[in-house]
Amino acid sequence: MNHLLEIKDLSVAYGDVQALWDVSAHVDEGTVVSVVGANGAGKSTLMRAISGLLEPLSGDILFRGETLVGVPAQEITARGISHVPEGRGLFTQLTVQENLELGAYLAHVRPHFAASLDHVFTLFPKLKERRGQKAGSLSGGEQQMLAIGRALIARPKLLILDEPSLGLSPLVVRQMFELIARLHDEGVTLLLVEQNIRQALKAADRAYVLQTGHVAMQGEAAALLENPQVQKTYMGALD
Amino acid sequence: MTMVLRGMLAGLILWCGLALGLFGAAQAADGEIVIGAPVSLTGPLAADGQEQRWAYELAVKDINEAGGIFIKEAGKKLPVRLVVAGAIVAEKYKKFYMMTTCFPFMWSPQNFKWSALFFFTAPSAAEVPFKIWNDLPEADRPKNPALLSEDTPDGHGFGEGFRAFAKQYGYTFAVDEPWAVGAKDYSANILKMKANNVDALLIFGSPSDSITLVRQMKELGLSVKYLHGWKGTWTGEFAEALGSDSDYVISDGFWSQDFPFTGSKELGECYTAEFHKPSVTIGAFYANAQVLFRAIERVGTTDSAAVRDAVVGGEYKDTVVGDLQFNDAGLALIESTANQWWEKQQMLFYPPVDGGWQVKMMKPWGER
Amino acid sequence: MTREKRIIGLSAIIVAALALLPFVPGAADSYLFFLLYLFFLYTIIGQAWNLVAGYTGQISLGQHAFFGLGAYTAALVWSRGLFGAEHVYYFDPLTLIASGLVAAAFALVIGFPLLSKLRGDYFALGTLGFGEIVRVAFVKGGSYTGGPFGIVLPSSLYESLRPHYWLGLGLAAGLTLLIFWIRRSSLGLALVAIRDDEMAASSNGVNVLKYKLVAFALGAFFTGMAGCLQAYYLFHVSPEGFLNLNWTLYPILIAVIGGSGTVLGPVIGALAVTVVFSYANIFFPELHPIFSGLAIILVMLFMPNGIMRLRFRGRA
Amino acid sequence: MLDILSVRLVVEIFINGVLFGAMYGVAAVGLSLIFGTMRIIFIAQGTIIVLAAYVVYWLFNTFGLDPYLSLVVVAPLAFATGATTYRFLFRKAAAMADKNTSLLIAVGLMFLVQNVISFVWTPNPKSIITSYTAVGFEVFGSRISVTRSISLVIALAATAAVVLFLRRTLVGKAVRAASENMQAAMLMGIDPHRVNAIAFAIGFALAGAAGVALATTYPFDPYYGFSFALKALIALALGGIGNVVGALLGGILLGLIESFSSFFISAGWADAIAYAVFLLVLMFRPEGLFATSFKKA
Amino acid sequence: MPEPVLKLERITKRFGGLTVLSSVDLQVDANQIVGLIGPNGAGKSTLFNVVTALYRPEEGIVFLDGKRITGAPPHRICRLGVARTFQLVRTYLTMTARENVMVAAVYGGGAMADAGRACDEALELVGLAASRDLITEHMTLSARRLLEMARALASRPRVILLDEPMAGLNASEIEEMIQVIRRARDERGLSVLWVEHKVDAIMRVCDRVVVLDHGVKISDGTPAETIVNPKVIEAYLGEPSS
Repeated sequence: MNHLLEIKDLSVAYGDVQALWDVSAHVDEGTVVSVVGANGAGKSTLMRAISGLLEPLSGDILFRGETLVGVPAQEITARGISHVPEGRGLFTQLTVQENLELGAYLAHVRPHFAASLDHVFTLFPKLKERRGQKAGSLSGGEQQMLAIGRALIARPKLLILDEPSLGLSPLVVRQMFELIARLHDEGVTLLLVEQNIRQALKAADRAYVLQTGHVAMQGEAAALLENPQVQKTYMGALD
Repeated sequence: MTMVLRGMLAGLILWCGLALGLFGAAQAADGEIVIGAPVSLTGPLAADGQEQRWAYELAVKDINEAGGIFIKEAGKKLPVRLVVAGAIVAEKYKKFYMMTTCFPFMWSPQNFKWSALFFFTAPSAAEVPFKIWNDLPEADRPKNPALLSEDTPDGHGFGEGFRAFAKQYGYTFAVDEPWAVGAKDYSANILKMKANNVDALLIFGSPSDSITLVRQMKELGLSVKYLHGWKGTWTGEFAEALGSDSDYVISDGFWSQDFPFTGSKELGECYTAEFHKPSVTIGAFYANAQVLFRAIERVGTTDSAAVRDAVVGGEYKDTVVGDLQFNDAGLALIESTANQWWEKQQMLFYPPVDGGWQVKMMKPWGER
Repeated sequence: MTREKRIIGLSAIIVAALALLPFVPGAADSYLFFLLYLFFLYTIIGQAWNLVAGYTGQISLGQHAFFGLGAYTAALVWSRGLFGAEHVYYFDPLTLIASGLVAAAFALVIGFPLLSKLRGDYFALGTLGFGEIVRVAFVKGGSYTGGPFGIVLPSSLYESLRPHYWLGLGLAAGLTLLIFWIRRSSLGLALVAIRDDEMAASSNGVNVLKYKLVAFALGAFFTGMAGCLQAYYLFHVSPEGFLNLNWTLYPILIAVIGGSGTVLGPVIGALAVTVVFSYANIFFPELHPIFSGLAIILVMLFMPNGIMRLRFRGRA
Repeated sequence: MLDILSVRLVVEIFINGVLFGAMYGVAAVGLSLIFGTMRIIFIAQGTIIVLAAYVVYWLFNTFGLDPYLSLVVVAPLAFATGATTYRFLFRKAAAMADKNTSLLIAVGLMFLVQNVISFVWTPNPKSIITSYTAVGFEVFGSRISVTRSISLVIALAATAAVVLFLRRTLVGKAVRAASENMQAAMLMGIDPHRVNAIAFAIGFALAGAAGVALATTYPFDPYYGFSFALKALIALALGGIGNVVGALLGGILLGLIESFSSFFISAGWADAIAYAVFLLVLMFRPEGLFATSFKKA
Repeated sequence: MPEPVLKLERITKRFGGLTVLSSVDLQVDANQIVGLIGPNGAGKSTLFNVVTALYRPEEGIVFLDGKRITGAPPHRICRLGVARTFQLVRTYLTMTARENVMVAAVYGGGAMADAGRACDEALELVGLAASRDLITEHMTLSARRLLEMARALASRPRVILLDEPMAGLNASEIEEMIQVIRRARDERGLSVLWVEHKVDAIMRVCDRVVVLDHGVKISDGTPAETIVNPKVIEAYLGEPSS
């Protein structure tokens, strides 16, 4: 069976620190896959390796059957992976509208910009109101919406969200997960990194639990949610 | 010594027998006389350097065409070879260094033992404009002269001279400012002169600054009756850059092809034929070589001490700069010249030559 | 260790041979002798710059100010007879040290605000501004500094290049030895720690500002002494000759080509620069600066670590 | 001094300061762009301007091309040269964390270019004479130079063009985005080398425009570039490193500082005063005088 | 009651409009190992940087042995007796292991005459005595983490702040690090404040555990108490399913 994204025995170092050891995982088209784990488990490192911001030490990443290893980040984006990094990566000095336009930077995306923009504005009516404002002036939740909206403009085949709930108030976190559910319904393939383990598992089809750079557990998200072992792995001796 | 006399300094070093260590290329081969010329061929002074080189090469060509210089040891005339190098330290190697275009006020205090110099003194050159003014009809004499002198050793040396003579001749500078080198914007100076109703201007500065100043004077509508420049206004580029705006501007010079000396006219024509512009300097460089060659000829050896003794206290008549009488310190004085630009030609009018050019008062920009 | 001992032994032999060279008949009159003097001078200023940039990671673009300050100190002390009329100023240890001290004092005064407020590019630009201010101040200094003409010293004292050569050799070898020693001393620990990781260094108790200042002042001290040495050679201290930006560009070129942050890098770099400049000057008098420019670019493109090995690792 | 001072005189000093400062401004805008994306100080910018002036001179003397008209040739040529320069000299160094490599390559390039100019065109100062050279016009009794006024127009137009490019075009927005966060820009599909090359190309094109302004207004020689670059750097620091409009304003401010200090103090001190202001700004307002919010460089 | 070695009072730190730490109180008693945990962005590293004076707090005071140390520059803090390690290892890469440790031994505040001995003892304690002459650049991550530990010890501190010393280590290396931390406390009588993501390690070793969430201290007690604290569980696992 061909997976949309397939990670094989991936090892990655972040600066001096090796963060992933022989990680294997896959994402199928139309599914939401969550990667959960404690701080420092290597979740963000994995995402950065997929989107080309980090060069793996060994192993392979296949996207639609083609390797991504050694491909520059901008080329990986062109192949259909949009990555909303931890910290959102907004251009704070640019306006909301300009941030969204840059989401359509790639030549093959540009023709669909108007339609995609409408779609994003229906998802996030707030952004439409604030389109002339500098991105840096938005609230945290709005910034996260903009970051996701900007990534959606490119109509990615795979959308990576790295800790979208980080630093948001509980109400906004709930909205964020409603959005993820909606994207799922629309058929967007999602790779979701979350610390908020319960919500992350609820939102996902499949999940991987990372622990100190290794895949500790994997499987159907619903099953993992019920598994007491997950909590234990996740919080160590916290039980 | 290399850096001491930068600026316009030019000289020739009798290099024969100088051990050059690694660098065989410059070593004197038997059967020829090697002369070194520390000429700036790169950097901001390269413009002067190239004129020097041209004049030296011509002088060497001329002497070699005449068969060379007779050397007793060899028992025959030997050809001369010129070696151009960036910098050398003649005094330190006790090699005779024949110099020109260096002001005695810089040279004399050093008490060099191994060099001789012919040039005019800064004060004598600084007196020239006042002598000219005094010969003008009463109405044309400046009422409010101004002085702009560059912030360099030369500029200050000259500036002091101008101030002293102004006092002596009874003039007061309405504006007397140091002139920033390479600043490109002299509107502050010009506005100040305008505000002070300046009618005559003495400037000492580089070619490019002088061009900029005259241009900006025209732009900002500052007209003077008399504009006399040193160092910057005598180059061919000055007239080339300003076109007809260079008319009436007066320049200094070390030499003129209008001089009534043997070879002067031919030398000037030879230069103009090649570069399509006049020169008021090459004669000094050519004469520099003439003196050195004749001194070697006189003693019949390339021994530095002997050649030096032949120059110091010696008399050399009828060079392209005229007769030179060296004193016991090795200094010979020549006269500074003044030339007026007219249709891209430099017309010698000081020192006056019979039937020569008469200086014209500058017309206001609007009436030209 | 044995390799290091061999290098030390070899260096000692070379220095001894160089020290004896002036006794070889005719040697002191050769062009090579002059080149060796230049090589020593370049080594001093290269090492001095390297002390700041190579060991604490701060790029100084104001070295020409220190070179000029040193030279002017010597010229002023001498021409005004500040140590008494009977004092011999030519090759006088007191004057030499005064030259270094004045430069170092300026380094401390200007270094304190610059080093505490600025780093990286900003520090480089700040020192460049300082250098230009010093230059203009000397040009405009009137009778105190001799203005743009500067100060002329009695060149009739000159007899041979030997004392310059020996002093240059002594300073160059001494400074190199000092840096070698510093590298092993507790001061060296602090400097290298700052270069390698400023934040860790301060967390380990190193007073980062203090040691950056020490290195900056020490570099200025030696650059000032080099200025004094060159003043003894030229007998004419002027803004054009001594406060020229070349005196900042040369040490950078020397240290970078040789390999900054290494003990012998600036020595190798000084040798390379002396040879390349001199050859180019003799054989391609009109073109040599083109080659110098090209040399910098090529070295940076293909040998960014210098001949020895370069390391500017400092983390913010 | 004060007895000759009048309102008209002050206005004239002011106008001349603005006209001259605009030249620094254009050079500073180029530096600002290159610094924005690559975080290097391109010290050779002044020399590139001088090179452009020589090309204008050559076109004028060889083909009789009007200097202002030659902008059509020089600007695109400079644009292409900028991109090529990035490709061959800076691409490799751009990836290095150590910015000293790029700084030193720029120093080498400056040496190289100024001496190549000196070799090709001789070190003599060159200048261009046309019918409008050294012509002034009068406004409310103050005389103003024609070519300098055109230079100001070129400076304003060039800066406006750059600002429009950065604000209105997608590529321009990409350049701004990359200046702020290169990694996030890569995630948008933006090629960092392309952005750097564009910054260089525009920086060079601006140098071309400045070269035209220089060539029509002043005599120039190969060695003028370095001091010009230093002034542009001061302008940049005054305006705030990485801020395009600030760079132009910084240049104009520098022109005013020089103009007024050379009138009221002395032309010789103008440089020192400019550097002193520069040092003070670096230490106490490193974000520049015109920045609204502090953007870390 | 004896004075706590390290005491933080009402520490508040803001960046721009964002409050990263709000009025945090914390204390480390003599010979105690205190764990500091919390989700990403909880403010743990900021707290460390406030204690070591890399940041200046908007409000609040830090006391060492009852003496106020807020306001002193970082190198003074170290000399007063607070040593630290870094999350992203910061060893001096061009130096040997021993030189690395010597920096702290010489400048860290102990007597100069003892520097050599302190350095060697620290290397001995972390088990790096054999690789003392290795250039740090060529050492493994785990060795470099231990080296940072040795460096902290060599400055002869009262309290050591450890910033995720386990990050990037494998299981056996983690065990080794735990032993080193225990030895440091037992043999040197040190106090330790320890930020960690490996919660299980914290729970095994620490005397007390402090939990931060969004800049607020939400729990402070023994490991056993912490585990059952519902606020902690919520902070870690997110909102309970509704």
